[in-house]
Amino acid sequence: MADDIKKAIEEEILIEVENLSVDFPISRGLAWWKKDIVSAVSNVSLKIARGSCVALVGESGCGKTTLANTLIGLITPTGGKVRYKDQDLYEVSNADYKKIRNNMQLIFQDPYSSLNPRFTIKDIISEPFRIRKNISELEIANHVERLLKLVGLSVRDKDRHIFNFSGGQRQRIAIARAIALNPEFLICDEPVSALDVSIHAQILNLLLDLQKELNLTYLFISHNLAVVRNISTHVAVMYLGEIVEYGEVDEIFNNPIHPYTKALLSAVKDDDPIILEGDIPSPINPPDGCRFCSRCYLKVDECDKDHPELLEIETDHFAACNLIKKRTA
Amino acid sequence: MSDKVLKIRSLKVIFPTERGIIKAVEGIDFEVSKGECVALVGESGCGKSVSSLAFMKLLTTPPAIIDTRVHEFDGKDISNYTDKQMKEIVGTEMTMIFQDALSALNPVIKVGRQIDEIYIKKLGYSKADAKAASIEILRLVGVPSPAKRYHDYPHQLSGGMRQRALIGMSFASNPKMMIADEPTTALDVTIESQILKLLKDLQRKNGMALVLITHDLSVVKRTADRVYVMYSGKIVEEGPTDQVFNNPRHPYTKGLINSMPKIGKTKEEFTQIPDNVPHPLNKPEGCYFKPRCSNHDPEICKLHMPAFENLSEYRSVRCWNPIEDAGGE
Amino acid sequence: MKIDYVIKRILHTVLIFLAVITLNFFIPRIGVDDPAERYYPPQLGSMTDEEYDEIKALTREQYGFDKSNLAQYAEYVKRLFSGDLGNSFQPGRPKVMEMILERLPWTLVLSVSTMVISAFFGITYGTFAANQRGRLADTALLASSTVLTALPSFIIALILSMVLGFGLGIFPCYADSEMMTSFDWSLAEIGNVLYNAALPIISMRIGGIVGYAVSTRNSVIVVSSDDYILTARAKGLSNSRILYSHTLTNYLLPIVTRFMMGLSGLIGGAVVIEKVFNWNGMGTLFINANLNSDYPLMMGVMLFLSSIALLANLTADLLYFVLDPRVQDGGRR
Amino acid sequence: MKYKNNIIFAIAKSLLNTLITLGQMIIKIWNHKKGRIGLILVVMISLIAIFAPFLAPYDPYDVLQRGARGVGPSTEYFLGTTSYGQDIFSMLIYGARVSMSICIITAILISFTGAIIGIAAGYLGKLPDAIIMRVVDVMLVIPTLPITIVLTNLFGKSYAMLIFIFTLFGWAGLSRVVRSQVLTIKNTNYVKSAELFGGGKWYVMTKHILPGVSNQLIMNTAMTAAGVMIAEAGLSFLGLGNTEFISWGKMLAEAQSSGAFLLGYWWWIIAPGIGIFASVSAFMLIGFSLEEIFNPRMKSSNSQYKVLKTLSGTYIKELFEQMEAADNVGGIENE
Repeated sequence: MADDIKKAIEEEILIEVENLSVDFPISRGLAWWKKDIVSAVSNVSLKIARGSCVALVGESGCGKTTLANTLIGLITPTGGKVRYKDQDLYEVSNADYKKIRNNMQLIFQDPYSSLNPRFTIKDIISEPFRIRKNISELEIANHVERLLKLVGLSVRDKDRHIFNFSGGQRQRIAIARAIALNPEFLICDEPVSALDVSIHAQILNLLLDLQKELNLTYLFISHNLAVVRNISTHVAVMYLGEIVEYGEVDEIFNNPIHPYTKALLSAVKDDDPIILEGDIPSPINPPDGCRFCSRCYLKVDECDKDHPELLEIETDHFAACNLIKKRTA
Repeated sequence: MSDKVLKIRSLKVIFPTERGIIKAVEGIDFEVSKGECVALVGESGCGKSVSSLAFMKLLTTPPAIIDTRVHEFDGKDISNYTDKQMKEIVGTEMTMIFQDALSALNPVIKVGRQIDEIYIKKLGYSKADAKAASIEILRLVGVPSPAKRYHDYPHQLSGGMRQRALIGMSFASNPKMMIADEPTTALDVTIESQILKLLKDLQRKNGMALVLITHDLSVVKRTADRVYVMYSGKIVEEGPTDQVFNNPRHPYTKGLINSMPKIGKTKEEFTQIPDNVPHPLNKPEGCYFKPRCSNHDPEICKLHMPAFENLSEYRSVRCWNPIEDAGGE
Repeated sequence: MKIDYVIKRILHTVLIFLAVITLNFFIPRIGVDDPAERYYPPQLGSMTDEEYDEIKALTREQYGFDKSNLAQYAEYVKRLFSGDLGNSFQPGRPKVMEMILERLPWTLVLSVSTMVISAFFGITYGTFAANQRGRLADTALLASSTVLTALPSFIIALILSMVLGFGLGIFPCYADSEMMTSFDWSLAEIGNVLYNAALPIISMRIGGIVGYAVSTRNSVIVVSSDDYILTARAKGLSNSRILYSHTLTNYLLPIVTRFMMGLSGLIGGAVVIEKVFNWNGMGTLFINANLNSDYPLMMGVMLFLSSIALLANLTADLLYFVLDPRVQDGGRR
Repeated sequence: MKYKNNIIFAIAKSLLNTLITLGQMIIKIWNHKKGRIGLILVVMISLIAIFAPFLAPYDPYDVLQRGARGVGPSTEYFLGTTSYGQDIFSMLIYGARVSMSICIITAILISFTGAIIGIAAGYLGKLPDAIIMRVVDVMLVIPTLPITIVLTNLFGKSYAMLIFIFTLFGWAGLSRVVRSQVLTIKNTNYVKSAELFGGGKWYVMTKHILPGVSNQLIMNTAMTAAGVMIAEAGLSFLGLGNTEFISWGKMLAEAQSSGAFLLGYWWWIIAPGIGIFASVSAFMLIGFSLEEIFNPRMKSSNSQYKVLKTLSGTYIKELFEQMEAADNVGGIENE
C-alpha cells in the first residue's frame, strides 16, 4: 500500500495549493473604517497526488471548511495559488475553469440540509446532468440507476422523497450526486459526523470502494483523527488557520511531532489523555508568534514572538513548532 | 445492595401519535450505585434520552405515557411521588446536564443568575450569599475569572465555558446523582477531554453517582465503570466497561465496538453493521436487531424477543445466540 | 458596539421619516400640472366664478403655491421641524397640528385602553391556554379565533350597538358629542367617557384579545419546548418560577413587537369604529377632511399616523435591545 | 424547428406541472377538515357571484320594490327589504360579485408582486436588496386605510383603482417574508451544491427558490384575500368604496346611515355581515389549513393530544402488559 502511494505521488500531483490565505474583514459596528481581520486560512501549502486521500484534521474554527470551500471555488482567497494539473485555478479562461470545476465535487457534512426536501431521489441525482449536459431523459434514467446501484441503494426508491430516508441513506444519495459527472477530485467535508455511529463504517467503506472503483482523489475533512485513520494516505493537522503538521498517515499516527497533534491523538487513543488548557482562541487578529502557544503544554518563552515555519523534519513529514526547530538545529 | 442511588425496574415509555404508537422505551431495568459512573450507550432514537428524562420524572405527560414497576431513588420509592414532591429532589439531589449548553441556558438571563437560582430557590441562600457561592462554583468547575463571567450572558461564553457553567449549576447542590445527556457531543475533541476530566473529578471527589448518556463509545471507555447498551428501546447488554469492551457478547455491541475507528493498527476496511436502525413505528418481529445481525437464527430470532439473561454476576445480554465468551474477564 | 446599534436604528428611523415626509408632500401633487390645484377649497354653490377666482388667488398666496415645488418643499420641511403641519382649508384656516392635538386624546382613549386591555387579557389567557393544551380552554380559544378574526371589528360594532345599544339600551349607540367638547376632568365626566367608550372598546378589541391570546399561546408552546425550559425543570424550580423568570422573559420578546406594531395600526384602524359610534376622534376628523377634500388636514393626519408608527417601531427595536442581550452584541434579531 | 418545438414542449410541460401542483394542493386542502369547509365556501360564493343574474329573484338596484319598504324576512322577500324597498337577498347575491372579485384579483396581484420583489431582493442581495428593503420599510410605516382613502380621493374610486391601490400597499409585508425565506434557501447546501454543478442564477431561482417559497405564497394569497375583503368592506362602509355597484360593505353603510337598527331592521345588517364573515372565514380556513399542511410540526404535536383522548386506559395498560410479557416469553422458553 505505502509503496503504491509513493509511486502515485511521483506520478502526478492533482491539486497543488501554494501559500493560500483567506482573510475576512469584519466591520466593527458604525466605525466602518476600522476593520478586524479574521484570518481563516493562513499561508497553507498542500500537494494532493492523484489517487491519494489527504485528511484535513482540526477542531471547529480552524479553517478546514474554509479551505475546502476555497479549493472548490465557493470562496475567493486573498492570497496564494491553487493549481489543478498545472493550471492555475484563478488565471485560466472561463471555459477551462468550467472544465476543471466539472472534475471537482464536494460532499457536505449534513445530508439533511444538502438535499432539497422537495425533490425525489431521481431529481436529486439527475440534477448535475440537467445542469451540465444536454442528454435525453432515457440516458438520465440510466445514469440514475447506475449511480444508485453504485452507492448501494435500491433502484425502486428513485421516485420517493428524501424525508423517507435515514441519515445514512441520505448521505449515500449525496455521494451519488457528487460522483454523477465522474469527478476526479472529491472533497468530503465531515461526511460522517452527522450520522449515527453504526452508520459511520458503512459510509467510510463506501467512500473507500468508490475510490478504488472510480480512481478518485479525496480531500477528507474531519475533526476526529480516529475517523481518518483507515481512509487517508496523508494527514494534515490544522490549527487556527495554519497547517501545523503534515505527513503520511502511519507516520503521523506512530510518530506525531507537534504537541497539538499529540494531544488530538491522545484524546482518542489514551484512557488518560493529554488535556489542553483553555479554549481555542478566536481567529480575529491572531497573535504574531506561534498560534498554538496559548494552549501549548510545552511552551517556551520564544513561542510568543517567533512564528514557527512548516519544516520538513523527516522525509515527507512536516511540522511547525519552535521546539522541534531547536532540537533539529 | 442498599447503596443503590437509582433503581428502576421495567421502565416503559410510549408516545401516541396519529400514525401509531411509538414505543420509545420498552421495559428497561437500570440501576446506579453510590459513586459509580454508569453509561447508557445507544444511537440516536434508541430511547436513551427519553429514559434519562424518565429517570428524573421530567417527561411531560401527556404526550408521553410512562409505566414503571419500581422507581427508587436513594432508597425511597418515588414512583408515586407527586410533582411537588419531585421538585424537592430534582435539582438538588438529582440533577441533569444537557448536550447543547447554548440552548440549555436561558439566553436572556446572566449565567451567574441562573446558578443563583439553585442557591436561592432550592437551598435558601440570601442573594449576596448566592452570588458568592455561584462565583465559587464557577471557579470550581474551572471557569477562568469567574467573578467576571458571572455577569456574562450564555452567548458570550465559549462552548466549553458554557458546558462548565452548566455543570457547575447542576453541581451546586452537591447532588447524589447527576445525569449527563451527551455532555460533550457539541464540543471539540480537546474540549471534550477537558469536560470529561472535570466530570470525572467531580464525581470521584464527591462520591456522586454519574449517569452518562452518550452515543460515543470512546467517551464510555474512558469514563464509565459500567455500561448499558441500548438498542431500539431495549437494553441489549450490560456489564463492567472493560469486560464489555474486551469481550462483547451481543452482536450489536460487538458491531459498535468494531465500527469504532481504531488508532493502533492499519486496516483495509471498517467492520460495518449493515442496514439501518429500525423505525420506531415499524419495529421488526422478534429480536429487533435480527435484520442487521449476521449471526441470527432464522427460526427463533424471527419469532421471539430474547430475554435479558444473566451470564455472570455482572454481565447480562439479550440475545438468543450470544457471541462466544472470549475469556479474559 | 452597543451604542452603535442604537445610533444605527435612530439614523434608520430618520431616513425613513424623511422618505415619509417627501411622499407626504408629493402625493397630493401627483398628476396635476399646477400643484396648487388640489389644494383649492371646493367651489361652493353660492359662489360666483369671480369670487372663486379671488379665493383661489388668495389661497395661492396664503399657502405659498405661487412658489416653485422645490421651494415649497423646503418651506414644508422647515415648518415641520418646528411642529407646524400647515393650515387647514376650513374657514378661519385653523392650524392642522392644533386640530389633531384637540382630537388626539379622544382617539387615544379608545386605542390605548383597548391595546392595554387586549394585551393584558390576551397574554394572560394565552398563557393559560398553553398550559391547558388540548383541553377545553385551549380548543375554545382556537375555535373562537377563527370566528372572531374573520369578523371585521365594524361588524361586531354594528351588532353590539344593535343588541346592547339599541335593543337592550345598556350602552349608548352613539357617543355623546357634547361630552367631547365640555370635558372637565370631574369624576362624573370620566365615568361618562368610559360609559360611552365601552362599546367601541369592546368591539375593537374582541378580535384583538383573541389575536394576542393565540400568538401568546403559540409562543409559549414554542418556548416551552426549548431546552432551557427543560434545564429549569431539571433544576426543580417551581412551575410559577419557570413561567415568570424563564418562559415569560423569552416569549415576551416577540409580543413586544406585536404590541408596538398594533398601537400604530390601531389608531389608523379606529377610523371605521369612530364612524360607527360617531366618536369624535382623529378618524372622524380624517373622514370629514376627506369629504371636504381638505388636503392639508388629510396629509397632516397621515403624517402624524406614520410618525407614530415609526416611533412605535423604533421603540420596539430599542426595547428588544434592552430585553435581549443577544441583540446588544450584534447577534441575531 | 426542432429547437422551437423544444421550447413549446418545455412551456407546456411547466404549465402542466403547475396545474398538477395546484391540483395536488387542492386535493390536500380537500383532505383537510378546515380546508374543505373553506374550499366549499369559496367555490359556492364564487358560483353565486358568477351566476348572480340567474339566482337573484329581483333586481337589487330597483328601489321601491313593489312598494315594500323595510319588510322583514318572508317567503316573498327571503331576507327582507331595505327601507328604500330593495330586496336584500338579491343585493347580497350581487354584492358577492364586487367583493369576491376584488379580493381574489387583488390577492393574486399582491402575491405576484410581493413574490417577485421579495425574491429579487433576497436573491440579488447587495444594493437592490438595500433599496427594496428601505422602500418596504417606508411602505409598512404608512397606515393602510388612511392612505387608501387619500388615494381614492385623488384618483377616483373606480374598480380598477381600488385594486391598484390595495396592491400598491399590500405587497410590502409579503415581500419581506419572502425575502427572508429566500435568504434561508439561498444559503442551504443544496443550493450551494447546484451552484457547484454550474447551475446559474436562473436555474437556482426556478428550481430551488421559487418552489421553496411557493407554499408561503399560496398560503399568503388565501390570507391576503381575507384581508382585502375586510379592507374593502371597511372602505365601502365608510362610503368611500366604489359607488356604482352594490357591495356588502356598502350595504352596511346604507343600513347604518339610514338608521337600520333604530328602525329595527336587523336583517339589513345581519345579511351583509354574514356575507363578509362567510367569505373572510372561508379564505382564512384555507389559509389555516395550508399552514397546518405545510408546517406539520405544530399540528402533529397538537394531534398527539387528540390521539391521546381516543386511547382508553385499558388499552394502554394492555400494551404495557404485552411489553412485559414479550420480555418474559423468551426467558421462559429458554429455561
